[in-house]
This record gives sequence, structure tokens and C-alpha cells, in this order.
Amino acid sequence: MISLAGLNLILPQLIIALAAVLVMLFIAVKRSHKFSFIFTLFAFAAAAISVLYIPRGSFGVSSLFVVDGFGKFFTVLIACAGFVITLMSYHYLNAREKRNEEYYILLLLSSLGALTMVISDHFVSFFLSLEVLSVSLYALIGYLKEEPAGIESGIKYLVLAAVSSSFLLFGISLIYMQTGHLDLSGIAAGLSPSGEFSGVFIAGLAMVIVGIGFKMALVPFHLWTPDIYAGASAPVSAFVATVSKGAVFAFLLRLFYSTGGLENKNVWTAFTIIAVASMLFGNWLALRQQNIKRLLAYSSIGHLGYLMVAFLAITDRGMQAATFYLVVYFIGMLAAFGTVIYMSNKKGEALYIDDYRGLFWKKPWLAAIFTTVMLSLAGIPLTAGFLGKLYLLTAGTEVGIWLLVIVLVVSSGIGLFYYLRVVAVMFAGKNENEASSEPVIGKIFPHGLVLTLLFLLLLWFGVYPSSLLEIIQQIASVIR
Amino acid sequence: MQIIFYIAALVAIVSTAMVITRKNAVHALLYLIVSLLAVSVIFFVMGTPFVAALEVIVYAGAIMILIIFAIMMLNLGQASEKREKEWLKPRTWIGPGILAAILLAELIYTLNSFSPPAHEQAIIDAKDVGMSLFSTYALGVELAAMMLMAGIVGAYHIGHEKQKEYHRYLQKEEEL
Amino acid sequence: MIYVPANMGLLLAAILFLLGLIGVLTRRNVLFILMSLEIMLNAAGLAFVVAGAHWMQADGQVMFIFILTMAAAEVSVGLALILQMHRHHKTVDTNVLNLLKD
Amino acid sequence: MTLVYIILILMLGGLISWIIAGKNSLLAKGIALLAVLADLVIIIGFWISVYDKFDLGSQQWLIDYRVEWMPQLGISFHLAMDGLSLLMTALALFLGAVSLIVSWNEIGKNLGFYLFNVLWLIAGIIGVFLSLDLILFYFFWEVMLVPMYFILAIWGHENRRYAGMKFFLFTQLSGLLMLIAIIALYFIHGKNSSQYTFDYFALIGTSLSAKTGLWLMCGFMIAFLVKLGIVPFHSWLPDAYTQSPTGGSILLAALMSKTAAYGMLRFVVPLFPEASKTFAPVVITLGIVSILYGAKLAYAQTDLKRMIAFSSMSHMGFIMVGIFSFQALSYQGTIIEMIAHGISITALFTVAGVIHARIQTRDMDQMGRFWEQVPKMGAITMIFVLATLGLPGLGNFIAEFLILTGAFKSNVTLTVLAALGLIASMIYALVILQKIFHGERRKEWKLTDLTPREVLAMGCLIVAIVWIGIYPQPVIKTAQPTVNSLEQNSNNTTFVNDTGPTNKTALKNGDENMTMARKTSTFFLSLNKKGGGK
Amino acid sequence: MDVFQLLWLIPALPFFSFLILSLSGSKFSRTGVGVFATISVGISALITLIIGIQFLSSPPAGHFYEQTLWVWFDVAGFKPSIAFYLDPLSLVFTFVVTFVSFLIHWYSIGFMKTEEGHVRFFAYMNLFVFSMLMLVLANNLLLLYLGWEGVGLCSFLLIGFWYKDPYNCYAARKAFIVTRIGDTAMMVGLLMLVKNFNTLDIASILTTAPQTWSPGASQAFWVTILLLGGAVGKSAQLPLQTWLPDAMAGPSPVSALIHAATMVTAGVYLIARTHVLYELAPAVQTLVAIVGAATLLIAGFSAIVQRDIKRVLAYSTISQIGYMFLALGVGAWSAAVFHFMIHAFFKSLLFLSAGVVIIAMHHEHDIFKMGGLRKKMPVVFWTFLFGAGALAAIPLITAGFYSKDEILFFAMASTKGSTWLWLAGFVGAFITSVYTFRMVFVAFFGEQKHDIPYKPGISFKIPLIILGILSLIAGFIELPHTFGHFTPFSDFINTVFPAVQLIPEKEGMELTLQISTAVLALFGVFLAWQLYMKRPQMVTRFKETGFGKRLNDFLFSGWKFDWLYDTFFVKPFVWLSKIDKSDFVDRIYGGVANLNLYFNKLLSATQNGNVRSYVLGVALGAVIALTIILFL
Repeated sequence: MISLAGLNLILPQLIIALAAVLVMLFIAVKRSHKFSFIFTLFAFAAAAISVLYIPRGSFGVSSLFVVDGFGKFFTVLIACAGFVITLMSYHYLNAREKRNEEYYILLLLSSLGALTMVISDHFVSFFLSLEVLSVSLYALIGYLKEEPAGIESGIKYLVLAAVSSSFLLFGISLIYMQTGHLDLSGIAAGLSPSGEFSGVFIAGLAMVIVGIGFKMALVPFHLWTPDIYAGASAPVSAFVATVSKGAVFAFLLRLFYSTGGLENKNVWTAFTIIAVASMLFGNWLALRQQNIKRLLAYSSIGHLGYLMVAFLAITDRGMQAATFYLVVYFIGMLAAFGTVIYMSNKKGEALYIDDYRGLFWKKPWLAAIFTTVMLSLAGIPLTAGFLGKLYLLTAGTEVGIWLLVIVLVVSSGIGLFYYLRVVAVMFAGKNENEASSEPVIGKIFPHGLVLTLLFLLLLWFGVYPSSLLEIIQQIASVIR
Repeated sequence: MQIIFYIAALVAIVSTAMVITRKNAVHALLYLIVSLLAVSVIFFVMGTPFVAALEVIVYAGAIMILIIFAIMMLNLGQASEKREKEWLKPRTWIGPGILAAILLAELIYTLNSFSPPAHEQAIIDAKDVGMSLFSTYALGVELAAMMLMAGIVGAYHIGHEKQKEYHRYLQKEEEL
Repeated sequence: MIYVPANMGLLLAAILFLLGLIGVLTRRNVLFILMSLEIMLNAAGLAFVVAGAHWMQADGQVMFIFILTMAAAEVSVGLALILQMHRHHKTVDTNVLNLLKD
Repeated sequence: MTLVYIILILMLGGLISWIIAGKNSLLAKGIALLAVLADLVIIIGFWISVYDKFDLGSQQWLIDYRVEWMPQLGISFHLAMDGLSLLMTALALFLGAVSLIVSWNEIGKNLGFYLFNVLWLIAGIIGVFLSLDLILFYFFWEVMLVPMYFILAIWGHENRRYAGMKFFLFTQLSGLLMLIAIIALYFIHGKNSSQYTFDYFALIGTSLSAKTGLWLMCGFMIAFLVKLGIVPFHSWLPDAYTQSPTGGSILLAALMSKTAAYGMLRFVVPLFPEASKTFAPVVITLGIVSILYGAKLAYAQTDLKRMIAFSSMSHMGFIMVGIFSFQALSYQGTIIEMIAHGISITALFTVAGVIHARIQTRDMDQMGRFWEQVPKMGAITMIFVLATLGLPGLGNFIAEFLILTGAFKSNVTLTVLAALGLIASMIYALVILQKIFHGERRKEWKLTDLTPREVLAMGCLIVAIVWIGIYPQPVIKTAQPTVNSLEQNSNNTTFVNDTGPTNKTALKNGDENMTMARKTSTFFLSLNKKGGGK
Repeated sequence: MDVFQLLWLIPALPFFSFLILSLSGSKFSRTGVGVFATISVGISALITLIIGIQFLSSPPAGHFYEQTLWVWFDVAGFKPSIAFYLDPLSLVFTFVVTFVSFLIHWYSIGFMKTEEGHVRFFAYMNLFVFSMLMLVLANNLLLLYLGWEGVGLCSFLLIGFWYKDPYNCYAARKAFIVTRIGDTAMMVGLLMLVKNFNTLDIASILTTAPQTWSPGASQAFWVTILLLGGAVGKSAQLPLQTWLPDAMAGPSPVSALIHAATMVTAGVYLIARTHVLYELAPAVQTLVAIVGAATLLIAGFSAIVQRDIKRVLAYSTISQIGYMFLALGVGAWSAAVFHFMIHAFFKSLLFLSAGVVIIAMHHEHDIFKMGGLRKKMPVVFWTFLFGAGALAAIPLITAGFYSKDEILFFAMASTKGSTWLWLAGFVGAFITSVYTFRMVFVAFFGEQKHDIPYKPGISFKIPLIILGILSLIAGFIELPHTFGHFTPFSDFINTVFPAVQLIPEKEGMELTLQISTAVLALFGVFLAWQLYMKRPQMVTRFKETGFGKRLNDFLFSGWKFDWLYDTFFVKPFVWLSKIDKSDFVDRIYGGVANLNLYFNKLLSATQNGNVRSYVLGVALGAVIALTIILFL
């Protein structure tokens, strides 16, 4: 039976779940956008802070979850991301949609899915977390229901996510068939340590890769990404780009490291091919993209490919690198979408690169932030992106996976092209025929503040990341 | 008893094939229910009576009804059947067919190498399932609840028809 | 009591799964796609039950129940989306959903 | 701390002038110039105070400043200065000041941001010259890039975005390869000594197998060759040099390219002594190809700045020849070439800028007979054209002579080919002079001669280049300890057997990789067994 | 005070003058500039004279004096200095350079009176004198190279002095580049010397070389041949002679100073300076003689058909330097230097006179458009005649006779000489007198074709007269055996050089040779008179025949050397530059970029927005993943 003693370990998840229910109840009583907004903010903050009250060490919770340093780290990361996204959503929703209270329920629920996923130690909990995340995302993506693009992307995401979930489920069932276990440790125990797996198990793994690869938007399961990013509202896109992918990646690490799935050479090769393809295709696709959200989508495909390099190193350092990079990626993507939100107006989002023409001369501070974000995503020093990439390269070089390392380098070279294109446009001459008198959504508070904060974080982690590195090294050693 | 399994399996496969080839949505849905019932039979044969019942009640009963409602709301009549005819050209089946064939071949290949020890199967009834659900998977059930909540809230928001709001000039016009 | 070969069960599940996949791939009508998705999910659930029966555990059935839940949630949101789509486009043809592309 | 202050003064100066420029542009310019000059005074004062220490047997390092930066990764903030970096820093500051002076009125819009970029660029360059931690070095190496990109892409000429993109892509991509090499070196050293660090002093003794050494060196070399603009990695160079505003061209050609040469002297040769010896013929050949091909391309150009760009590329070939001859003479020659070329290319780009400012074109086919109207400009141009073609009495001659002398000691044939560059350089250099200042007047221009400010800047450059031409001894003396250690280093190389144990530990193959995976996974397993209570 | 310590002032004065003129020349008055420049060179000449007298009266120990200003640089024991080295050889050169320069500067005051850019002119001239003095006074070859390049530069600047005419620019560029080819060879020679001796000190190389290299050593061979490369470039010898005729585009004083008297003889100085090395490489020394012989013939034949008075003189200069090379080649070092000195006098005289003529004719260079100038410009005529006489080696009364005669004798009688070399010189002497007097007769005799109101001023005349006198009497300081054997010049200079080794049996031929040379020279004059005064139609008719026309064209173009170089070097280079202007390497990278864009297009096509094709992607991915994992 479940004991209440274990519940303090999943305090953040409980807080978020409770908050979702409470927001719903409040709506039943009285609709208030502002209230829902503030309440959600507090919920995320509380979830992040509550991690401090979880004792150190690694504990199992009802065999579905394991709470350890790694999970806690990701919990904080996701809660913070949720916090930031909530902050950026308020004015955006005010401008673009009538009924907004449900948004916060869905946001909390999808965050809950992510939060439970990162501590999942069991296929059942993983699957349920994934579906909590997905189902809320279907609604979130299609949230702006007056816009055909929103509905379109919602349907696309639903169909594709359901297909990939089916693959995932089928895969899990095959694994279950082979091992008789659904918990990761049980699966690992039932396998030979040499990597000689039976066909059914392997086939199961392959189908699990399809499901996970889809959520992480790795090539060839990436096709949905640009359409969904472009069609969904910018805060939701930010959520999809960061929280959804990050949580799945965290589980990927757990799954493959604890079951030893990568011991199998073919699995490793498959992931290598996926990684190489993601890095190259993602960056190639972005080369001439004019739509900034699509561009970010492609870039995120590439970034997840980079993360796979660390994942495939299968070392302590690889885990640290992946974690560090993910943090950097979160910050970068949030700030990027934050800028898009800032620049959007009632009529629509600032989707096209041309919307940013001459931004530096109009809003130098915003342009500086966006530039830094682009440079960070491109991996230029003084920004955290550089150290992230350095860490990845270190991880890759340590074990000598040269193909991946070289592809990483080449593709980030390709990537540089489109990041710089955006930067160059911002610094180009002013847009003369700009007639849009519509004021932008962005406000100094909260958008300006949040963006500045993210900007400072990028610089801080880019110049003096020792504190973050310290934490990451600790949690990586916990998970081992 | 194995023969029942095979018969039911055949029914399931045929009716499923019918589902995906029908032009009329309601017909397809009926075939789908047949397919689900066949699967339910298989569940029963395999000694899992609880899920066999759930299959009929929830799947065939609830979810399918939902879809029927949707079909009714969308009012897809004879015209749509004609359209379906245009949409379903024979060659559209080729690609997916080949793809599925490859996947099937690969799965058969793996299943071939998989020879589980033959053993008697015990009936795992509702009690066992319930025990499991509310002990080991209790938190999972909570999560599933959250998922349903998400589904409901989402469906509510998206399905909510906005009140038609006319521009105030237009309203004036109507008044005139 | 009853002996159903596990690999036969899985084979059936695989066939149903792939039929569902074919449905998703070929049908332009989004309602059919939704139905095909249900077929796929049901097939996956079937596989779980087969595996659970094979190991004589309840976990397979538990998983089936969760899949069932998920299918329900998905269908509800999916139908809502389809309604909105029909409102915007006056059709259920997925080919009209190409506002977003490169 | 002096070194930190030098960099900080520039960075702060840049920030302040950016902030101030909106209100008072003159003050902003003044502050920027003051920051550079203050640094220059510091460095020259320092030079004078330590000048007597540069003797043959003396300690190489004058200042050594090290604090932990990212101890988790073995990265430290390690700055140090020896004679070579002292010279380079002084050069950077001197030419930086000149570039500010000559482009005093060139930048109309967004002056503040321009000054910010210039000062940060100089700071980055100086950082490169001073850093002795490989990651820090790489850090500064890339930090140079961004301000330069902005200078190029914002204030450049008509094709600036293309040029900026090309510049950035080339240098960044090649830089990443260097980064990989740095990391690989870090692991090899770490596995040999179980001390994981990026510190130069620690890494310098790393023993490498011949093959590994060659690969790693290639990583470094690619970055340096690209930045130096050596054939076939030069493609970005003409575009970037041509499209930059004058100040940018100066900083690019005179200073940034020198960072690459510096990198070779500081890192490639000491870290990979035997690999660089093996590789030397290839590199020298590339250098010679650059000398000749660059000269040929320069001759063909009609765009003045493009021509100067190719001439610069041609001269960089000499630097390659100089470094990879491993002779004291040629090392000294290289160092002087870095300085002299920096000065002369600065002057030439200034002239190009001055002309462009007056007639809004760089097309030499539209110029001609300028001497008539602007004799001062003509005379000054002539001096630097002569410097370019290696006239004795000007700095470049000493440099090229020493390089060739050293090179001749190690390889006769290649040196003779390199010497052909002397002829080639004359062929294009005279075109600059004659097409612009002599011959027929192809178009009626109203020209005004150099302003006193421009004359002042050019005067400084002339004094410098003549000084190096007739009395280069202070430079040579200052660089002497560095050159000594370089020479010792290249003399003391021993080849490590290819099948030695270092190689195996250095580069893991796939199998070892898999065992690593297993280890990790067993950790996971044990964790779950311990913690996964139900 | 030791006057030798003033040595550094000799080059320094012109240099300071150059600095002052170039920085603030515009503040001087028009004549002030010229006077200032002239005086600076004059003082240099004066100091040279004082030092020279001191040197003659009380020679320093070892017959040389060395003055070090500062160490230029010091790398790894290689330590060239800025230092001067004075011995009889450099003293002679210094004397000639300063003295002739002084006179030419003086002359130029008048010459530049109406030209624009006179400040520039005198500044360049001063710079030239400085460089030339550095060249001859340098104590090490690197400093010599500095002077060497410096004179090349000044030559370039002064040839292109009238920069508005593109032809002048072309001529200047050509001169600079062609000599640079030789210079590069010389540079490599220097590198080789550094490699072997780790020094470029002339004195120490000359003492060390015989100890380290045996005669005929390949090292010596290469060093000397490379140095010879430099020498032929600067001295316009085969095969690098083509620049000199074009160099006549410069003002006449420039031609006189740079392209006749001083710079072009730098090659002679270099070889004489490093004579020890040449003696270690007999093959190269022979080559020097052959180069000289061939050049003097080729240039002489070309001179016969030239119409431009300055081009005639240019070819004659090439030819005369050929004689000097011939002398060097046969080991007659002092004869070469002696001929250099005499040649400096008469050739600068000829150019200066020609300059006056050209000014008088309003920049008309064609001798066939002159004529009858004898009466209008008697002083110029006479000085020109003296110069021409010396050039043609009119026996006994001209200095040229003595110097050239000595060379011809040594060409025959030296152990390194041969009959063939003598024959070349002998034929050359004949041609010389033909083309010289062709020029004299055509330009100064016959009918007057233009009215000439112009009267050369006194500043023109005095230098002309001084040089004219020198052309006549300077030969008397070196008289051959047959004339009393009065040889103060070679006595003086032979402290530097070894004596010529003579073949004993040929020693007696001296008188015979002298007489035949004298007769031949006079016959040449006669022939010129016949062909160009008495029967000009003969020449015209010959020129009209097919062969004659082709021969004339061939010789006129300087044996088609220009065409040869143009076809094989210049045009291919220009062509290569043209077709590859935009750099093919760039295209390769452009291709890489396009490839990436192509991939972009390819992949973009997959993002077609159709949800079913996205599902297809997922399904395909599943197939691929399964296939890899199951079957790889």
C-alpha cells in the first residue's frame, strides 16, 4: 500500500497537481485570468522551492518513481521553465484569446506530466506521464482555437503523437513480453549484461526509440516540429521546445543507462545514425527559413542531435555534458521564444525574420538579448552555449566517438549561418515601409525582466559557470 | 479452446480491414465495434475476463458512441461518401501497404525467434487487477485521473463555440 | 486453464496495429484517421494483455486499462479539434491542413 | 594583475564609450582612444622597466597570473607575458590606437556600438596574446570574432553581410576543429599524468605518438591557417578585408591575422614539436603557394582594398615559411614580419580608406594621377608600397630577409621558391602606386590631401616602420628568450614510437567505448537496487 | 682630428638633404632647392676629396678604414652593422659617384628650371646619391643590398619622374622589376653566404672563403653565379639588359647619373668587391667574360640602328659595361674599374650634352630630325665630340682609348682570356666608333633642320666643360707599357686586387693590338662619315631591301629580347591573372555552400505540411530503426 511517508518525496509533483485542480475549482467559482495566472506562478515557484525539502539521496516511491538528485535537478529545471513560460503567457493571452483560465490548468497538467516523467522509473509511470503531457499539449497547441493554424497544428500533433505513442506502447509490450517486467530495474536484471539481447526485446527497444524519438523530434521523427512550433502560440511552442523535450530526454538517459540498452551495438549504431541525421538535417532545414519559429524548430532538432552525442558517450562526463547543455538549451529557447512573444502584437506573432529588421536601432536592449541568445544557440563564447558545446565536445572526445564529434562541429558550422542571418537582420538598416502601428505585447514587466534574467543567466553560465558545474557534477555522481 | 482464439483473431483482422476500407463512416464504425468485440473474445479466452468486459463497455460502448456523436454533429451524409470515393484511389494503398508489409515481416521474424515456454495460463480476474491498480499503481491511477482531467478541460475549451459577436455597426444594420 | 500461444497473440496484435497504421496513412478523412488510431492503440493494449497473460501478471491488464483511459482522453480532445477544424474549413479532409509548411 | 587590468581597461572603456556616445560622440571617441593609449603607456612603461632582462639566458616569463576558473573541468584563468606577447600586445595597442585615429570621422551612425566593438576586439586580441590556458585561449580566440563580425556586418561596404557571414563561418568552423584538438590533448595528457588540466605549462610536455600528434596539430593548424588566410583556406579573407570599414580592415589584417601566427609560435611548435617537423614541408609549401598565388591574385584586382587583401595574404605566406623553418633567425624574422606587416598593412588600408572617403570608390580603374592633387598622400602611400615590396631600410625587409635566411638553412629549394615572392610582390605593389597616383587621369575627382590627423597617424606608422627597418634590435632582444625556448624545444624533440602505450590510452576505439557503457549501466543497476524500495 | 671619421658624412649629407627637401622642400625658392641639393652633394664630394688625399698621402693600416655606426641587428650570432668600409676600390667609386653627382646636380639646376616637381626631383636625386654611396661604402653585403635596392628605387622613381605619361610609368616599372629579378638571385646568394659563413661582412667573407672553399667548389660556383645574377640585372647585361633602353624615358640628368655613370656600374662594383669568390669559381668568372663579350656585341649592333639619341647612348652604355664585365671576367680587375671611371666621365658628359640638345629641340629625340647643331651650339658640340671621341676610343688623345685598350689587351693576354674574347671586344670597338660617329655626324653636321633660339646657360656649360676635359685627360693616370708604363691608378687600386696573370708569350703583342685597335677605331669613324654623311642613300637603300628591313627591325628592337620576354613571361602571367581574377578556390567553397542549400531544398520538400506524409515519416523511421537494430 502507498504510505504517506513517501509523498514528501514527490512534493513538487503534488503541488502542481493540486494547483491544477485548484485552478479548475476556482474557475468553477469565478473566472479570473489574473488570479489563475498568479496562482499558477506561485504553484511553479512552490514546486521549485519544495525540492529543497526533499531529503538527499535516492529513494523509490511506490516502485513507479525514483527521487534522486538527477530527478530533483530536472524537477527544478522544469518548474523554473514553467514559471518563465507562465510569466510570458499572461499578456500574450490577454491580447490574443478570450478565455484563458483553462490555459493554466493545461499548462500545469502538462508540466505535471513532465515532472513525473523525470522521476519515472517504470514504464507505466513513463507512459502515463507522457500521456498527461501529450493530452494537455494537444489542447494547448490548439488553444488559440479561432486560428486555423492553431487547430491545424493541434490535429497534426494529436495524430502524430498518437501514432508514435502506439509505437511506443507496442514496443513496451514487446519488452514486457520478453522480460516480464515493466520497471526499469527489473528489465535490466532480466537482461544479459553483454548486450546480446533477444530479438523481441530489441524490436521493442526500436519501437520505444520511435516513440521517444518523436517526442524529442529527432530525425526521422522530426517532421511535426516546425508545423507545431509555427502553429501553436509562442508560449506553448516554448513549452514544447523545452519542457516536453527535456523531460523525455531525462527519461531517455534513465532508460538506456539503467537497462544498458546501449550495450547493444546495433542500438548504439541506430542512435548514432539518428544523432548524425538530426544534427545535419536540423541545421540544413533551417538554412533558408524565414519564419523564426520554424527556424527555432529546426534548430531545436539540431540541438537535440547534439545532446545525443553526450548521451552516446555513456560516461559520467557525458551525463554532465547533457545536463549542462540541456540547461543552456532551455535558457536559450525560452529567451528566443520570449523575444518572439515580446515582439508579437494583437494581430499576430512576429513570425518572420523581417519583423526583426533593424531591431537593434529601435530596441537595442531586446536586440542585444536576442543576439546573445542566437550566439548562445550557435555556441559562441561569452555565452553559455559555448561552454555547453565545449562540454559536449569534451564528452565526445573523451571516448573518441569521432564521427559524432566531427558532425557536431560541421553542423554547428552550418547552424551558424542561419543564426547569424537573424543577427544580421537585427543590425541591418531600419525597415522603412513598416506600417504596423500595433503595439507589441512585450512589457518591461514581466517580459523585459524575464528576458533580462535569462540573458544574464546565459552570460553568467557562459563566463563563470562553476556553481552550476558543481551541482551538475554532484547530481551526475548521485545517479551513478 | 485455441480454435476460438483463431476464429476471433480472424474476425478481428477482417473487420479491422473493413474499417479502414469503408467509405461510409458509420459502417466503418460498426465494423470497428465488431473488431473490438472479437478482441474482447480473445481476452476472455486468454483468461483476462476483466479487460474483456472493459473492452466492450468502454471501448465499444463509450468511445465509439463518442465518435458516432461526432459524425452526427459533422453531418457527413451521402456527399461525403462520394468524396471518399475520390479520395480513396487504389494506388494510395500501395505505399502504406508495402511499408506495413515490411514491418510485419520484421515483426514476424522477431516473433519467430521468440518461443515462450508453453505453460498453462491462470485466470487473472478483476480482483487481481484491482489489487494491483490500487497498490503498486495507485499513483499511476492518480496520474490517469490527471490525464482525463486534461482531456476534459482541453476538449471543453476547444469544443467551446464562441458566441457569435457582430460588429456594432453590423448589429445596427440588423436592427434596421 | 487456457493455452493461447503468446507469439500468436502478439502476431494478431501486430497485424491489427499495422492495419491501423495503414488506415492512418491512407485515409484523408480525419475521422477515419481517428478510428485507425483507436485500432492501433487497441492493438497495443492487446499486446499488453497477451504479455500479461503470458507472465500471469496483472500488470498487462493494468496497462490496458491505462491505454483505455488515454484513448478516451485523446478521442475527446481529438473530436473537439475536429469540430473546430470543420468549423474553420467546412471539411474533414486532412489535405486542407497545409497552412503550415515549408 | 597588470595583465587583467590591461584587458579590463579596454572592456570598460568600450562599455563607457558605448553608453556615452549617444550624448557626446566626441567624448566617447576620446574615452575609447584614451583607454587604448592608457594601456599602451602601461605596456611601454612595463617594457622599459623589464628591457634589461631580455638576455640570452634569462627567464622567459615576465608575468604569470593564474586563478582557478572552472576547476571542475581543469580550466584556469591563466594569463602570462613573455617577450613575444609583450611585443604583440604593444603592437595591438599601437595599431588599435591608429585605427581609432584614422577612422575618427568614418563612423557616422551608431558610433558608440562601433567603439565598443573595436575596444572589445582589441581586448580579445590581447587576451589571445596573453592567455596560457588553452580553453581561455580559445575563449578569447572566439571573443575576437563577434565584435569583428559586427564591425564588418554593420559598418562594412556594399557586400558586408555576405563577407561577414563568410568570415564568421570560416573562422568559427576551423576554430571548432582546434577546440577538438585542444580537448583531445587534454585527455591524452590527463590519461598520461592523471592530472586533467588545460594549462599550457602542464600540456607542453605531453608525449604524443607521431600519428596522434599529427592529427592534433592539424586541428590547431586549420584554425590558424584559416585565420592567417593561407591557400587554400583564404577564401574568406579578400571579402572580409575588402568589405570592412577602414578600422575593421586594419584590425583584421594587422592584428587578427597575427593572432594565428602567434598561435603557431606559442602553441603548435611547442606542443607538437615532432609533428610540426614532420608537417613542415607541407606547411611551407602552402606558405609558398600563398606567397605566389596571393601575389598573382593581387595583381589581377582592380578593387584597391581587395588587392591589399591579397597582398596581405601573400605576406602571410612568409610567416608560414618562417615559423616552420625552426631557426632562430626565421623565428625572429617571423616576429618582425608580424610587426612590420601589421604596420604596413595598417597604412595601406588607411590609404584605401582615405581615398574611399574622398571619392566613394575603391575601383582603381577610376583613379589615376592623384599625385598631382595629393602629393602628401602619394608620398606616404609610396613609403608603404615600398615596405610591402620589401625595400631595405623598412621593417618588412628585415623580416623577410631573416625569414629567408633561416629558411635557407633548413630547406634550400623551398626558400628559393619563397624568394620568388620578392619579385611577385613588386609586380603588384607597383600597380597600387602607379594606377592610383601616376599615369592618366581617368576621372575628374576633387581631392583634398591628408588632414593633420591623418598625417599624424601615418607619421607614427612611418616612424615605426623605419625604426624597425634600421634598428630592429630592441624587438629582437625582447623576443630573444621566447625564440630561445622555441629553438631549444624544436631541437630536443624525440620521436615516440607509434605503437607505444600512449597511443592506446589516447584514442579509444569502439570496443573500449562499449565497456565504458557497461560500467555506467552497472552503476545504474546498483543504484536502482539500493534505492528502488517499494 | 682624423679626417676618416668624417666618412659617415659622405652618404649622410645627401640623405639629410633628401629629408629636408622632402619634408619642407616647398618652402625653398625654385633655385634654392637645386642649389641646396647640389651643395650637399658638393660637400660630400669635398669630403671625399679630403679623405682621398689623406688616404693617398698616409694610407691607414692595411689600406682600409672601417667605421661602424651601430649594430643593425643581432640574431643568433649573425650581426650585420650599419658600417662603412673604405679601401681604394670604394674610394674610387665614392669619388666618381660624389664628383659626377655633384656636376650633374649642378647641371640639373638649369635643367629643372622650368619643370614642375623640381623639389621631388632633387629629393630623389639626393636619395639616389645616398643609396649609391651606401652601396659602395657598405662594409657588409646586407648594407650593400640596402644601397642596391635604394638605387633601384631611385631609378624607378626618376625614370617615372614625368609620371603623367603612362609610358614613363611602364618604363619605370619595367626597370624596377627586371632588376628585381636579378636582385632576388643576389638575395639568394646572400642567404647562401650567411648559411656558410654566418656573416655578410665583406672583409671577413673574403678572408674566410679561400680557407673554406677550394677553387671550383660548388658552393662558390652557386654563390658567384647568384651574385652575377644581381650584377647583370643592375648593370643591364645579358639577359636582363632590356630595361635600360626604356629607362631613357627619364630626364637626361637622370640618365646621365643613374643609367650611365653610377648605378648601372654597381654590378661591376659588386663583382670587383667579391673578386675573391669569383676567383674561387673560375667557371663563373669565365661566364662573366662571356656575358660581357656577348652583351657588348649585341648592344653595339643595336646601337647602330637607333634613331633616338638617348637610346643610342643607352645601348652604348650596355655595350661599355659589357667591356667592364669582360675585364672582370679575364681577371683584369683594375682595368674594369678604370674603364668604369673613364666611362662615367664621358658617358655622363654625352648624356648631359644630349640633354641640352633635347631641350633645345623641344624634347625631340630623333637624331635624324636634328642636324647642323654644330654651329648653333658650339660648346655643346665640342663637349659632345670629346665624349664621343672617348667612347669611340680615338687613339692617344682620349681617355677612352687608354681604358679600352687595356681591357682588350688583357682579354687577349690574361691567362683567363682568349682570342675569341679579344675578337669580340675588337669588333665591338669598331662598331662603337661607327655608331658613335654616326650620331655625331647626323646630329651635329649636315643641314640645320630647325631654328634653335635656345642658348644653354652657364650652369649647363661648366659641368659639361669639366667633364669634357676629364674625358680627354683622365686616361693619363694609367698608361700602358708601350707608353711609358705610368700606372698610379692600378698601383693604388691593386692593394685590393691581385695582379693580372698574363700568358708570357702574349705579353709582347701589346703594341700590335694597340695599333690595330687604333686603326680600327679611326676606320670606324671614316666608315660612319661615308655612310651617313657622304652616301646616306646607301643605308636607306639597304634598309628598303627585305633582309635589310628585317635586320633593321631586329636590331632596332634590341634583338627581340622584349618580344621574347613578353611572350614567355609577361603575357602568360597577365593571362593567368585575368582568367583567375576571382580566385577559383572561392568557387570551391561556393560549391560547398550551394551543396548545403541544395540539401536544404531537398529536405524542405519533405516539410509539405501534410499530416499523413508526416505519419509516413514516422513509420519509415520505425522501419529503418527496426531494420538497423535487427539486421545490422
